[in-house]
Amino acid sequence: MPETKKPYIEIVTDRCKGCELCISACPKDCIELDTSVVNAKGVNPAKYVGGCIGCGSCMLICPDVCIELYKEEKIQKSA
Amino acid sequence: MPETKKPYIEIVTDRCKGCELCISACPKDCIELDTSVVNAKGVNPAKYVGGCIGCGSCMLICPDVCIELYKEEKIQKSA
Amino acid sequence: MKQLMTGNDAMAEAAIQAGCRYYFGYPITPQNEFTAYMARRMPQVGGVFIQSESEIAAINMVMGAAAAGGRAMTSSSSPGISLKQEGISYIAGDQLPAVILNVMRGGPGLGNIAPAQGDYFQATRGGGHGDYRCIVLAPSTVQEGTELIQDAFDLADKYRNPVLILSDGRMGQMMEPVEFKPRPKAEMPPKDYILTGKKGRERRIIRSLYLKEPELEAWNKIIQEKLMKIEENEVRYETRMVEDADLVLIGYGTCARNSKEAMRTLREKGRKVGVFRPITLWPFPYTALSEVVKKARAALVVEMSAGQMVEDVYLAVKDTRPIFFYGRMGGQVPSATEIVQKAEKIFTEKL
Amino acid sequence: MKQLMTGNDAMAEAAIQAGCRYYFGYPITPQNEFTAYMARRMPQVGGVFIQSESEIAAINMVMGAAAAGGRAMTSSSSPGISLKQEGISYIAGDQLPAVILNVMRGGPGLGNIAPAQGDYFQATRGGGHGDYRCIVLAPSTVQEGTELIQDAFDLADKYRNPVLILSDGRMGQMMEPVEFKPRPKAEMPPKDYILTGKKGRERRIIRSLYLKEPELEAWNKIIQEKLMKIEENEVRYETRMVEDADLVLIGYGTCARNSKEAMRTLREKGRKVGVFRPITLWPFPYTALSEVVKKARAALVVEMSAGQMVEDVYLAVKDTRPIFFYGRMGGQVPSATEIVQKAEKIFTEKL
Amino acid sequence: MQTTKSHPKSLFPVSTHYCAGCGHGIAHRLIAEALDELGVQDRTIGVAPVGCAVLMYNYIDVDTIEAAHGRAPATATGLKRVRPDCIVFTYQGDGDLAAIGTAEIIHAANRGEHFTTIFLNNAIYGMTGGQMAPTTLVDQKTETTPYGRKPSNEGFPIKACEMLATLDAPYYIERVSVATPAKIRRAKKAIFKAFNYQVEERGFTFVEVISTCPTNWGMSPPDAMKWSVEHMEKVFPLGVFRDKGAEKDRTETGADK
Amino acid sequence: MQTTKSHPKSLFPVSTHYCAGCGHGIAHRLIAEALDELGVQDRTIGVAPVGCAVLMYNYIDVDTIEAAHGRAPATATGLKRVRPDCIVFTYQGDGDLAAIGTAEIIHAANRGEHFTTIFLNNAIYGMTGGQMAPTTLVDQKTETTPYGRKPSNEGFPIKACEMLATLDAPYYIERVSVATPAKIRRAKKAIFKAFNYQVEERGFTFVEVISTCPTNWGMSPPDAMKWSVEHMEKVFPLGVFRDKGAEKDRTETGADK
Amino acid sequence: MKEKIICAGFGGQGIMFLGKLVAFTMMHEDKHVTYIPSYGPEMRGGTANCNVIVSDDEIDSPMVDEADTVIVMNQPSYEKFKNSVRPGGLLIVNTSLVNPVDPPENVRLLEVPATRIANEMGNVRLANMIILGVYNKVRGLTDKQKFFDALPSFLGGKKERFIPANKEAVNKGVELYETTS
Amino acid sequence: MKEKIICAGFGGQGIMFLGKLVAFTMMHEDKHVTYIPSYGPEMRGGTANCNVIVSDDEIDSPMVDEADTVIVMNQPSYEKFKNSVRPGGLLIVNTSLVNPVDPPENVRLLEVPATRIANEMGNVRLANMIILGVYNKVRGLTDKQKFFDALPSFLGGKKERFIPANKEAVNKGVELYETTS
Ligand SMILES: Cc1ncc(C[n+]2csc(CCOP(=O)(O)OP(=O)(O)O)c2C)c(N)n1
Ligand SMILES: Cc1ncc(C[n+]2csc(CCOP(=O)(O)OP(=O)(O)O)c2C)c(N)n1
Ligand code: SF4
Ligand code: SF4
Ligand code: SF4
Ligand code: SF4
Ligand code: SF4
Ligand code: SF4
Ligand SMILES: [Mg+2]
Ligand SMILES: [Mg+2]
Repeated sequence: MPETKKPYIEIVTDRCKGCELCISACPKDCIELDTSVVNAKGVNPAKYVGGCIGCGSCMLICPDVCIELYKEEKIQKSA
Repeated sequence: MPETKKPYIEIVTDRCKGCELCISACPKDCIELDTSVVNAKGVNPAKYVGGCIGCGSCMLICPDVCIELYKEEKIQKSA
Repeated sequence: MKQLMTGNDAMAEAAIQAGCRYYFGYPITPQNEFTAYMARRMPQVGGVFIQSESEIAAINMVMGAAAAGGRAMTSSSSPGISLKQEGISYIAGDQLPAVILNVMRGGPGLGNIAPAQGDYFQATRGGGHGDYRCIVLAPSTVQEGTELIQDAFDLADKYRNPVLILSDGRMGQMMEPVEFKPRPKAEMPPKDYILTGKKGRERRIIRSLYLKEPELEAWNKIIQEKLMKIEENEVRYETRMVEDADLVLIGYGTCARNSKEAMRTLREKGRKVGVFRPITLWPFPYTALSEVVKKARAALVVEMSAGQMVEDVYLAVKDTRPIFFYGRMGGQVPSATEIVQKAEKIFTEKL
Repeated sequence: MKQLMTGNDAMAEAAIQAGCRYYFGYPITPQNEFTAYMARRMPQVGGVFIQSESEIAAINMVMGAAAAGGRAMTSSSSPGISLKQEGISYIAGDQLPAVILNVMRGGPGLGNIAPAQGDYFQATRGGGHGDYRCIVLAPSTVQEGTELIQDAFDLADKYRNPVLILSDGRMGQMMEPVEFKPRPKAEMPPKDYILTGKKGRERRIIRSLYLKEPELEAWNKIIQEKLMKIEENEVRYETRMVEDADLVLIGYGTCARNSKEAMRTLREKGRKVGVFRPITLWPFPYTALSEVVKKARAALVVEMSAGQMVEDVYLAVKDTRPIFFYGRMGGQVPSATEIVQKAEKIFTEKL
Repeated sequence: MQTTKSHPKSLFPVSTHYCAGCGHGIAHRLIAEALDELGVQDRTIGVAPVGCAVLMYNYIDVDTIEAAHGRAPATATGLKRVRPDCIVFTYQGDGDLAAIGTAEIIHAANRGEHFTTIFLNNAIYGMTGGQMAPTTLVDQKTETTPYGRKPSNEGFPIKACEMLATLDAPYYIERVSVATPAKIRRAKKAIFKAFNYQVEERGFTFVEVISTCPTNWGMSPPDAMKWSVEHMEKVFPLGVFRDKGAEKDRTETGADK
Repeated sequence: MQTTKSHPKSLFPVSTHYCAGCGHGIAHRLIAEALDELGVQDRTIGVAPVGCAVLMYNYIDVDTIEAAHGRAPATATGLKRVRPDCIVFTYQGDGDLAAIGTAEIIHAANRGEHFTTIFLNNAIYGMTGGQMAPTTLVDQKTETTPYGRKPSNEGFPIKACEMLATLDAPYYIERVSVATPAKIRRAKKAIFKAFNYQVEERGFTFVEVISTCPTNWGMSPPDAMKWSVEHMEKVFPLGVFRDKGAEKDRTETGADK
Repeated sequence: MKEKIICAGFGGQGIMFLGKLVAFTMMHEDKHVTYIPSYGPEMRGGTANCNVIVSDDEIDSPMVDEADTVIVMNQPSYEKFKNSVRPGGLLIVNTSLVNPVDPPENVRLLEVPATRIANEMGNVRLANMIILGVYNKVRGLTDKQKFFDALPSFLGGKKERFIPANKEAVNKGVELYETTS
Repeated sequence: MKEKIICAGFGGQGIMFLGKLVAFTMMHEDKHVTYIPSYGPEMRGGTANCNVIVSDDEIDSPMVDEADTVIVMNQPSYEKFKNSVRPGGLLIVNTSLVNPVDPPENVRLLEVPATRIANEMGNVRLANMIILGVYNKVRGLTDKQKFFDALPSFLGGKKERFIPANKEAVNKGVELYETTS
């Protein structure tokens, strides 16, 4: 069995409202607001900063379905 | 103590609708419909035929407040 | 075969014969026979009868059923119809078909259960909010009631608009012989708006909410254009002996019948009297009425109200001829005798 | 002292200053500031604020409070006002005082939350059932709103009749400087009908049910006579530069303001234009309007609707002068610029 | 020889419009007796429903307003808020209270409005001629359930006391019956208690009275009383559902069984 | 490397009008996922409420009708009766369902109408700018309870699940939350179950979703989530109130505590 | 022919049934008919009346202001409707419950102690059929058998058992008229 | 003087606050003022705009169709309102979120990267006050101190703590205008 790659997330930043729910839900503090950017919605969007363990919490709680989680296992349902 | 007189009831027959509830409630069969009379409401009204023990049931159940109960004791409330 | 039926029963049967399979209603006198009839018959024809928890629920069930493509209706009487006003405005705003029967009774408020015509304004001017109109039909015999309620379903589907039928306590509870004639099925536009699940087609939305003003205005214009089409095509009325009439009696529903009776008596006395009976109260027969009255010397409007349709008569006739009014309220019906007296007075004092 | 207030806030404060101590309402945009203001202020003045479970409950609470002698009111916007129609008919039928504020929005149905005037028919013709009328007041500035709502309470008490105030989303949410002037307390008839327990007097009943037709008719006649008195005494309107006008712009509320603006521009261009603004929509100023328009050559009615008040203008003006109509729907407000264009067109093409 | 007090002062000595044997008459009398005994007739305001009891004011001699169908609790709210010193009660049928007026009774109860509701449950719409009520029993035939009430189409009887007992505010909720003299005695106590709590300014009080409609049930009045005991009480168990004034809250249903 | 399926087919990939961190978005996604998993998107009809979710049809890709405020259950009744083969659901807020629409939800539930109601309880009127809802907590400040909700004037929060559970007909009633990933997982199961029961033609199903309104609560979204757990769940315990499909009926509240 | 009828009494006296039965029967005799019920101020135990018109011609107004025949079954109805009889018309009075004071002039007054006789027959509710027997006899509307034929359309199902008694009551009315006049 | 203003952007950008602050301040400068808010198609996170009129004379129509000044804070507002400026009027654009393509001719276009600067100041929500500083400077409505005096009427209680930042943002705007033009 080949070594599994680390999981990571991608954030659709133009739909992100900067609500910080993903941030407060992430057990590993992998997400923070990107204060260097103001998106078209006029807010600082969330940014992935690394360290993801693939728990899916951010994806589950994001009310705007901005987060996609990549991990090596088979596709799992969001819950 | 003087001998107590027997209780009895009086029926306001012009208000009586002949519903027979008093008849069915009386434990002593003291009341019946007076088929010889048709009152102004067009019905045979109830008639006291004797034997009252003063239980008050007829008075309690008459929806038209047609029945007055006479007994020797002090005035008692209807319930 | 003739049957002796109440207006309520007969119209309920006619609704079913018109294909109505979804009835939602709440009891109220003097329309109860209608609801009861539906309760008995719907299960027999595989239809749905629901006694709703309120008039409001009923009209919103009608809205749902119509959105799903069912031929649906509700019925009530004056106070209950007031409660349906929001729902009627929604149905009109959604452009959905619906048939609503109002068996009018004495008002305002709780009033009484006797026949009246005090809901004319509400029916023709929209008791609900916003710019819309219901098509309003007013039968005057039980037989006609059965025919108009069938037309009502067709009109509702044709225009995707609520149709109100104004009956009254008398029309609803009186019995007359009635015959149900088989009708050819009218050609109807396809129901390409109904909700059935989006399988195999574009997703559909039924709504009256257009948050952007230009969009709501555009939607309103579509509705208004439709209403203009209805005004052009659907006006109905009946005239009797108006050709040579000096005085035109104007009344709808129950009042038309008594006016006709009065007309007979007056004609017998040599008075040239005719009757104009609007059958559609909206669209109101303005043009026809104005032409009829112009040929006469005066008009007498008879209503079971303080005077509501009389405003439409004014709008039609303007200042061209004097208009008189005779109305009774509180469930009183202007009798033929009273109408004759009123007409005689006009003949002797005003003409 | 001048304060910058929204129409909703200012009218709420004015209602309290008019002695209103019982407010019952249900949130709806664009009148929410009114309800919120009442929620804050009522406890401060020892009054009662209840956010009712629905508009229907609110109007029936008003009915109860009025029956007990309280100065009571409710407010809502179009769909919510439709829901109150049964209750309003009851209040009218009971002959109870009540003040109802309608901050109109786009319709029909859910429509939108932008300003509109599509509820004119409903307000003036009674969206409810039976023969009754509400007194209908239409302010056009925030300041006037504060004054008319105070008058509304007095009129309601004076005639024991519901009074409707037609505001709109713009009137309600715009801010203008407003000053609350202390008013002398008006002399009011004694409230000899209210329910307080029968101690020391005859028992009282408040009802609109009269099962016997002659009794209900008699009760209706009393109401109708009262309404005739209101028609005689309470008509209000404003005119501006109508004396020499060729064209009279007719509008109420928000439309009157934009018409006045248009008038200025048109006058600057040398067009003789005046403005007629009905303040009471019922009783409608038929006579005054007809006189004003007769002196001019034509009238242009401006509404935020498909044309509702225009019917009253027809009833007033009849065939004596041509009547033009300019209306916007869906929450659109006819701008001064548009009115100027429309007027110019009339001047160049029709006069 | 003395007569037992049988005609309450708060009740006009007139013939009612109710059908022969209708329970409305009994309930009216119990209310009148409670008002008499509490001495509050002079400061009481009644709210009549739309239903057979719409003419209540012809019988109960207190200031009265007639509410719109189902809205009595809203009207009573307005009255009581203006006149906190008055004793305010609504009298409502099952159509009035449990169908069209569902929202109004629940929210008035939930606000804990300080009035009393007497809820006459006769499992039918009496006034309009016998249509199904929310409290109509399963399989019961009515004008609008001519084949009997079917749970699949019309659902089950709604239990008002049980539903109101899910709210925190109501102070007193009891269900009683007027089917037998013994039950009437108990009903009388409940109605008295409800009004008494109001006099004591405790909060919202509610008494459901299981009654009959011999006319629309198509039964003789005695048979109707029997039917109400045998069938209605099974679905609507009598008892106290809430009594914040009692030492111990007996919230179990069927407490008198 | 594969992406976990995060954007349901039944949900348009668009930005919603909801405020940042609003629970409506989560609830929408769970509904869309249930429809996807059951494969019923094509035969589903949604009934949008009047409330912040009035534009639901811009997000959930199914045939949709917009109901009048509070009347969604009546409209859904009409729809489902005409289209028994369709999956019909209403989505309603607490003002919509527990205030103006009290009668409609109770009676639709009581008839056991075969549709599903997703009840989003955020203890406030979101759309109209933050007025008290029937579910607003005691002492909670809103636009219309500026001094906090006082039981003496406004009564107590109404518990919809508990109230509906007094009715016999409902097939499934559960209360869930979307405040944490774990609770969301559970909420997802409940919503799936509700729709699945409908697919199986079992009867009326109801899921209350405890949510938030950061905007009108005046809190950051994470704080709002915390507040909902700490305060709302005390008053509105999560759990199954009715599950006729489960082997044993767990009617106790707070079953997941 | 044109016969306009008002029947009045209180609820429970079978006023409406009487009116409907006449209209129904005469419809099957190929007449134009109308029937209007009107419930009095109280819907329960209150008064009730109906208007029936039977005519060879089409009927415009179904309302009877001037009746050819008025049938009154109780005192309030007598007071209310005694003057609604046209000159020369017929006024049938249930003398068991009506004291016909100040009868209108120029009408034919027919006194029938219907309720008493019905009570003697064992059911006060049969008074209406006794009146029908008398009325049909006087006016000669149709063969009484036609009414008998119509009964099953009204008294179906559980009520079928009342048919014989109803017939008997009609016969009683006929008999009564024949023996008294 | 008569100054008609349209401010537009999305909810949360403080559009309404900006408009109200101008109206309120100028009312206290004894001007006639009107202020109309208008919420866009969505009430949440949607667009919002307001009309403000400040005038020496009584104001009939409070509605602004032809504005002396248009302030746009986001792209949709730019598209919607760029043509509402009167010829010779002023168009202020928040270039952080607006790309002012095809600007109308014959107007004065003022580009202010307000959101970016506000973000740099630590709170994107201060963009409105930056704009106010610029706007007031250009139009010379009144002394900026008058706006500062008005702030407590809007930012009371818990919000008081935002007053300094708001003032600072206004100053930033003034400064910006002075340095760039
Ligand atoms: C808005 C409205 N809807 C319906 C009615 C008709 N209506 C009168 S009483 C009644 C129901 C009566 O039933 P219930 O409340 O059970 O009282 P009961 O007569 O059985 O005592 C109805 C539906 C009405 N008057 N107003
Ligand atoms: C008849 C009617 N009354 C009131 C309103 C106004 N209104 C719109 S949404 C709403 C309440 C929204 O609250 P809720 O149902 O809790 O939904 P949320 O926005 O919180 O999700 C109200 C009162 C309306 N549109 N129609
Ligand atoms: S999947 Fe889990 S660990 Fe990875 S970023 Fe999201 S919340 Fe953090
Ligand atoms: S939860 Fe979603 S919307 Fe909120 S900050 Fe994270 S990615 Fe953005
Ligand atoms: S008091 Fe009792 S015993 Fe006497 S008559 Fe009445 S029921 Fe019979
Ligand atoms: S209970 Fe009353 S009304 Fe009934 S029969 Fe007896 S006395 Fe008459
Ligand atoms: S109809 Fe029923 S409830 Fe009404 S009075 Fe008669 S028996 Fe009583
Ligand atoms: S107002 Fe509240 S409920 Fe509505 S979208 Fe915003 S956060 Fe959500
Ligand atoms: Mg009942
Ligand atoms: Mg909510």
